Amino acid sequence: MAVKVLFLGPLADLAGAAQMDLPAPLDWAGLLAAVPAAVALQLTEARVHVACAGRVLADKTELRALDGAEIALLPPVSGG
Amino acid sequence: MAVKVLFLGPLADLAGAAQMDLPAPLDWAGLLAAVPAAVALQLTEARVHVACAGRVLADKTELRALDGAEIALLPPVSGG
Amino acid sequence: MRDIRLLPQMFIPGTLIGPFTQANPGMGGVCTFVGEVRGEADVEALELTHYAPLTLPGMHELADGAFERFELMGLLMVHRIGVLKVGEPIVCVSAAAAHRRAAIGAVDFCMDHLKSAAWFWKRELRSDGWHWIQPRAQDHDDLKRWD
Amino acid sequence: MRDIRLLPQMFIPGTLIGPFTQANPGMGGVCTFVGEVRGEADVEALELTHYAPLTLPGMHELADGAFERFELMGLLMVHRIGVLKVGEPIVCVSAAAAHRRAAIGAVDFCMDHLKSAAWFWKRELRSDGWHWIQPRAQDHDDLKRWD
Repeated sequence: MAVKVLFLGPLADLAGAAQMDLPAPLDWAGLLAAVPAAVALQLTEARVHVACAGRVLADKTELRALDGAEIALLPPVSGG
Repeated sequence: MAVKVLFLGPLADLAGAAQMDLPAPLDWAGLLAAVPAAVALQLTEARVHVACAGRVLADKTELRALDGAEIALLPPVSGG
Repeated sequence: MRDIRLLPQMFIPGTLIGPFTQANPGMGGVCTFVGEVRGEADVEALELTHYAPLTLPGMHELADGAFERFELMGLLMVHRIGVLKVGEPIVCVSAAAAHRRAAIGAVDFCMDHLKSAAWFWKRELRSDGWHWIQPRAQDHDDLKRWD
Repeated sequence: MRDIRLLPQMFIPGTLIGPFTQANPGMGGVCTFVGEVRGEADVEALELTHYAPLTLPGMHELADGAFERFELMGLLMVHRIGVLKVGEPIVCVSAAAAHRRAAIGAVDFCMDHLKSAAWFWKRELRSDGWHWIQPRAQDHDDLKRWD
């Protein structure tokens, strides 16, 4: 199995896709290495969050995604 | 002709009537002397206002009502 | 669009708010407050009296103040007079604006002033007769927020 | 009464607010905010995307926060997702309470959080294609009012 990575909002444009599958297990370094470079650059910004298995990580660098997990990359939400 | 005096809200209960006619011209002292004593007592309170000819008086003791004028005695409005 | 009214009869807020919203195309949002006669124990009816030469002109002055203070596209301000049953709407204020904070702020502002600075006197009918409703200190504190 | 929804289709706020108001008998008032797609020059449509595992649970947490902070009898919170045309409602928040300040405050609170702390991403279609809408500094300032 794999880890499903979802690119939300404008990150999907940067990634050129809405999602990609990566081999499990996946940690922060593995994620940064595997996503397109433009997305990796965004991920290093504090205002971009990461959710794993339906929960936003307080510290995204602690990411540990196992087989079958879904990771969502969450850029800042749009204004009103 | 006369000056019409209207008792608004709870002042109508105190006056025993919704309105009374008083001889013109009418000033503050004349008003206090002519209305029922219970109403006169209320009128001396700062929170009771007086309108004459459709305008609330900034200083009710300056009242000068001429023939045909309408005076409204305005107790505090009710809360929400 | 500006619509300020005293209504002697029962009204259905939705029938006012729908056309009001339609009359302000291009707006970002509309905030509405509807106040109803609260179903408190023993209260059968509420009567609102007013003083015609002051009450409606006072509501128009209040609307002027709201348009000065907030960037509004429209303001609807409707207040009942007469005898109301429990659950009937007493007041409806609706503000349309390009930005939500202006719309919400204008409704808050108008409601505080209608509750403690508009010329309405209320009494409620309980099983032992009519009782005048006194001013509330809370309403005057609310009003001071806008000084 | 608590009614929290994400809607993929056009909705008419009045059809939600009427039943919501009826479902909260005895309340003193209801405050409602409806946000619409603003008719700005050149904007043809707005698309809202969300992340299902977070967005609706986040709205429920927001409702929990509103019930903790304000004395509410009911809260309706409805947000559109999908493609919207100019003039269509995006969001409707309605709060019923015994006292007006709680109802108005709850709507203000929920709207500030929905605008800058809920998981929605928006892009607008202009004649030259789709454009993502960026975060606004003003929204973050608005949110800080509740800290």
